[in-house]
Amino acid sequence: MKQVLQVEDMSVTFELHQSEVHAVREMNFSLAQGETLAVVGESGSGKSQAFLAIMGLLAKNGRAEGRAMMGDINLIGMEPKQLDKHRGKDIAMIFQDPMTSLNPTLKIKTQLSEVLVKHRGFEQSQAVKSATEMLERVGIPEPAKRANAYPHELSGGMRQRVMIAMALLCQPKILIADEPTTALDVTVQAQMLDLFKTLTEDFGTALVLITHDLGVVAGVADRMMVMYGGRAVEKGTTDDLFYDPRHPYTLGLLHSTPHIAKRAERLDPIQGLPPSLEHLPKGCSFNPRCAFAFDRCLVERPPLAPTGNGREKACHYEGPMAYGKVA
Amino acid sequence: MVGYVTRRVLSAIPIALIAVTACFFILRLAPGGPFDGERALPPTTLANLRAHYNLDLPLIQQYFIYVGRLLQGDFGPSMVYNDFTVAEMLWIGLPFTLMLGFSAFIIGTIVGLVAGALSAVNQNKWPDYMLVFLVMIGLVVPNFLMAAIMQLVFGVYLDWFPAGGWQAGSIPHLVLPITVLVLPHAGRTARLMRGSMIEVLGTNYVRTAKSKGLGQRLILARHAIKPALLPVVSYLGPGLSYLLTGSLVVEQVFALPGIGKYFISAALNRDYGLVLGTTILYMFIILAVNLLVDILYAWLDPKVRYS
Amino acid sequence: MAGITGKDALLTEYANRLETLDAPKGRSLTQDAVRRLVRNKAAVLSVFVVSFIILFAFIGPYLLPWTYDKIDWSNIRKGPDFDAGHFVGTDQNGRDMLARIMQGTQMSLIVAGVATLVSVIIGVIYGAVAGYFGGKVDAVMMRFVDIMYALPYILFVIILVVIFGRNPVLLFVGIGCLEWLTMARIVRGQTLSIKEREFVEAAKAGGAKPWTIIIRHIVPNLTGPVVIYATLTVPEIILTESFLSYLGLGVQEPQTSLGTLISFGSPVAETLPWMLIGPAVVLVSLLLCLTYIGDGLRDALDPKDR
Amino acid sequence: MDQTPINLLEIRDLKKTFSVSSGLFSRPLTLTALENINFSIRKGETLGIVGESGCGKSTLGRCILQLLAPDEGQVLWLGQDLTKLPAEEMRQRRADLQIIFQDPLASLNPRMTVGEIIADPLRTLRPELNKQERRARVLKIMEAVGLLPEMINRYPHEFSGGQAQRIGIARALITEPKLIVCDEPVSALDVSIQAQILNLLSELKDEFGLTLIFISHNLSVVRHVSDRILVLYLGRIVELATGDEIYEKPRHPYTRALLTAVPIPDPRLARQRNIDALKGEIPSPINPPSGCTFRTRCRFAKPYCAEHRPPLETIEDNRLVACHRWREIEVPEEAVLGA
Repeated sequence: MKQVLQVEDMSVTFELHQSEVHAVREMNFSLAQGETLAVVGESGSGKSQAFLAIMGLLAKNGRAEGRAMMGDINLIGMEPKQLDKHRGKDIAMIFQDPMTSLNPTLKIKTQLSEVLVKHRGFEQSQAVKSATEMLERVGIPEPAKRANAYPHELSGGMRQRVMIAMALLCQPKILIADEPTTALDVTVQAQMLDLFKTLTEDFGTALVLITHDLGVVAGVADRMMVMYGGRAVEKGTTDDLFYDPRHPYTLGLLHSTPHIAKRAERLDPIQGLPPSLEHLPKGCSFNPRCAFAFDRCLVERPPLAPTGNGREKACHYEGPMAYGKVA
Repeated sequence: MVGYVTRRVLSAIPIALIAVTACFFILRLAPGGPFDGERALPPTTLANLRAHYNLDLPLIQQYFIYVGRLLQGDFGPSMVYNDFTVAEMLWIGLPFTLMLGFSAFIIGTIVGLVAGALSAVNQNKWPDYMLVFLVMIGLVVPNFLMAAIMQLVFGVYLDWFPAGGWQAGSIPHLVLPITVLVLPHAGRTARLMRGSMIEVLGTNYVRTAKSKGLGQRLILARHAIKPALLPVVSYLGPGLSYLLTGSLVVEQVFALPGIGKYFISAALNRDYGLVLGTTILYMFIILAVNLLVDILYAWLDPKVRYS
Repeated sequence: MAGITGKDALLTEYANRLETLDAPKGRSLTQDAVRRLVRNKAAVLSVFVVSFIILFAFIGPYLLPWTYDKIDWSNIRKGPDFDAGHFVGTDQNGRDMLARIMQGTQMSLIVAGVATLVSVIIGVIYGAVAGYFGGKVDAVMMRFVDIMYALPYILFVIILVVIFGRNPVLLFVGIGCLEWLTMARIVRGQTLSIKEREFVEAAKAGGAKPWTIIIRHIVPNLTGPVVIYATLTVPEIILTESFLSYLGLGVQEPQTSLGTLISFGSPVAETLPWMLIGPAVVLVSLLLCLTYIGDGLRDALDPKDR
Repeated sequence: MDQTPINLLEIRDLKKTFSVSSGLFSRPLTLTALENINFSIRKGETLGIVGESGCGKSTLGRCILQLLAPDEGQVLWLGQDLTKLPAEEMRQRRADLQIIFQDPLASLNPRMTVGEIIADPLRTLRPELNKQERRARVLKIMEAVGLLPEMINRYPHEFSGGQAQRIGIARALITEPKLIVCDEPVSALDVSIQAQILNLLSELKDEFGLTLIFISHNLSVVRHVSDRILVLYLGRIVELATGDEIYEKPRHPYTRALLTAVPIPDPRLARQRNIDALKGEIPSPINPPSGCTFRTRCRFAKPYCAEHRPPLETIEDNRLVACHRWREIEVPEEAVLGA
């Protein structure tokens, strides 16, 4: 399978008043053409910052190092002018909040057509025509009328569809979706996930789905990467991670997620609070919350290492994990 | 849009009426009158004078007479400059004041917007620091002081421009007064523009625009300017008000033939007709500008248009 | 269910534990803001300069050999003369300029203080009432503010000054009465948004009465914007006062203010520059520093990336 | 404790409208947030209320607590109509009915310390307590919700969302309420924290003998905590049944669509199941569809549905449903829902 994105040794650092915060460290992964990779983690796990860095969208005080190779181009550290030749064309991004991610003062068609004018050199009228077609494709009724509307005239679900249409206009190789359904109602979320599935198949686009919701991941993703405290802690296929989690954090997340079909008396949540990136614990950053932590975990940080079958995990513990009883 | 403009124009009418009423009564309820000269006038003369200007009628009746005349464009007679009506007096001074004020307004707004935007784009780099300092100077140096300094430096020592006075059609005579008026207005506008531009550059939709690979220039021109203008636009009304006030001083310092001179002496002499006329005319101008500003705002912000 | 109502042993134990408990104090929002303000060098410097100017204006006159209204017949229109005790010269009437500057600064500061106080009181009450009661009350009250905004405000001040004569106290009050509009708008907007916050609803659910809600929950959360805006109002009022004085509508001789001093100084700036430079420097640095403090407070109390 | 289930709370024909002003010169529009709401809550149960945004679920919670005054109908608390209660008596009654909010930080006054926030209701409702007694109670409640006593003098902004929510829960518990309305109490929290708070709520419920109304858009969470579930759509009850009934045999097409749309954290099931995708989005409550409000998105809708509003029928024991065609619609297989 052809790899469309290879991230090697990437890190993201933010400069604060007197200190530096490492939001992402030692990130490595690759993305194959047409596959869907879910990046799962809680707030502060660095999942969003990692991909904002790849898109060159970090805040002013943030800086990224390492490599994110798209073919033979490294997106990290690229001049904005060079980057603009690829952003929106080969690699596109959709954000969590559809209400604020569209410009309130511009018509939908303006915001869509400008992408085609910039990257494809279309004439304005031709661009508007293609944009309208794309709106129809993402399931917007009366696309010609909506194209003439302003964002505030559309519902949240419609706006997220517009965002998807905008991202797919140039049929990018990679689509990054940062919590694309979190702000939407369940019924709309289901529609949206369905749309992602069909469109990425149609266009052969590789999808990165950043989310905290394991339910969303289960139906859509081929592979998963679980992040904690700025690092990837487990990687593998979706089925492997759901049915045979090897990292205590992955296991804990699964046990924390209520399942509509299984009414357990109690959930088995992970104890404690997610760490602040400024004060990560020594050793394995998960150790204060881990039910299986032993002395080695307190001093030595486990590296992300292959465990066979294309899986990787960052954990010293090798024994069985009977969750709930131990915790 | 047409509907919005109509509604806006209609809602300005009661405001204008209430404002006229307020001006009239505040002025009239104050003690003292136009004929409280140093020498007391004989009672009969005073009574005649008062009758002539309808001052002997009940206040309410005077008010209705005044409003009735006003609707016909008649501002009534001046009570101190007996030979002139208020409308004539205004006609002498006002065009110049307005010319001065609006020139400064337009130049100051443009300069302020550009400076503010440049400052925001270069946030926390040296052009930003320089501009912020210049803006501060514009903000904190009072116009009469600035006028004096300008007069001294550019009029007297360097002798680049006339230090005062007026010859019809002479641009050099206007340079210093307009500069003095422009500085604070440009300063305030730039400050607002800088703040709102920085805020807009941090929004999610600008991030979206960046993710589309649009490039800095297109992002600024198409995505950032319009929303950044909103708070600045709502300042323009009060801004013009400040400016016209400032021109009272500037006209005096530079000995220019505007309305300012008359207004101050009219106020001191209790010339009801002239004070009221000037105030009302200023108010109409400010209301009209506010109206334009609201329409501009609606054009910039599609949400307002439909509500 | 004894719950926590009963005077059970557990509760007694808690009460006992309370005696020994020495819970660390948290950082309040105000402390956070002060910390941020201290990091802002321009604001800190400005605080020092303003404090110095205040001392200069109120303590200074006691250290001088001349008072502001004393005429020194032997030194009229003289430049700085240390031997005679005229450190920055005298005016056309032979009065000591330094003493006059101190008195003028004093006057400007008092004007600013009183007028700001008046405008804060009117603005906060008006805005909080409009915001808290909302609906029709709010609509009518804010319409009134809109109308006031449309009036050429300085013309009103001039009219007021003329009406009430040149009584400085009334002048302060008059200026304050006209400066409250923006404050009212800010407070009203803030009240409207605080009123919708969930902690106000929580207080209602906890049985709090409307006044308790206003006093305990709304007013404390208004302080930030009020302090910021009040700080920015002070230079605004000093400017207005000096403007009026400049037009000859301000305080009366022999008393003086910075604006009056400048108005006397500027026509003779070519021949007697010390009459202009002194008051101009004090006025400009005062305004500059107050604006920097206002900006610093805004950044400290309402931290956003500005 | 009482063996026979008694109705702690009964809601009768509740209606709530809002007027939406649309500019200075146009007439305000009426938004019907709730209509024809009838249900009751037994002592000790947890009633879940689900629905999508704009269905009126939060408004319902606030109408029950009299934080919003309903337009019509009764809210009977142990037989006493709260809507008719004089202000002072209602204030005293508030000790029995408390609320937990969605946004934990927004629900805490940023200028007060944790101790002051939790003690705040006591100041009004238990004025006889002195400062020392108040603090003792605060500390006890803090321990019950899992907060350390040394946090008492800290300020809300020093806490994470999960801890802030514990503070909110402590404040609700301090008046020893009988009923707590939980308005989306875990929606703003991280997954692992969400589970902690859910467990805490169920522990507290047992410990203090609480009755809970649990409002959420997340069906999995509601199913997890609730004995019975009430489904709202555009301000009307469409179905009310026990959690198992709702889940195994949803009668209303909307309930069914909601169930199939819920994401399941199980890849194989998720891949198999057919999502009964609803068309479009919720219509505006300002101008709701005629007849059955759900008909515009319902795949079983017939012309009849547009003309007649379906009544809320009692089917089986104590199950309620509002649909003309519930008898004809087949019950989906378990696999569809992902058992």
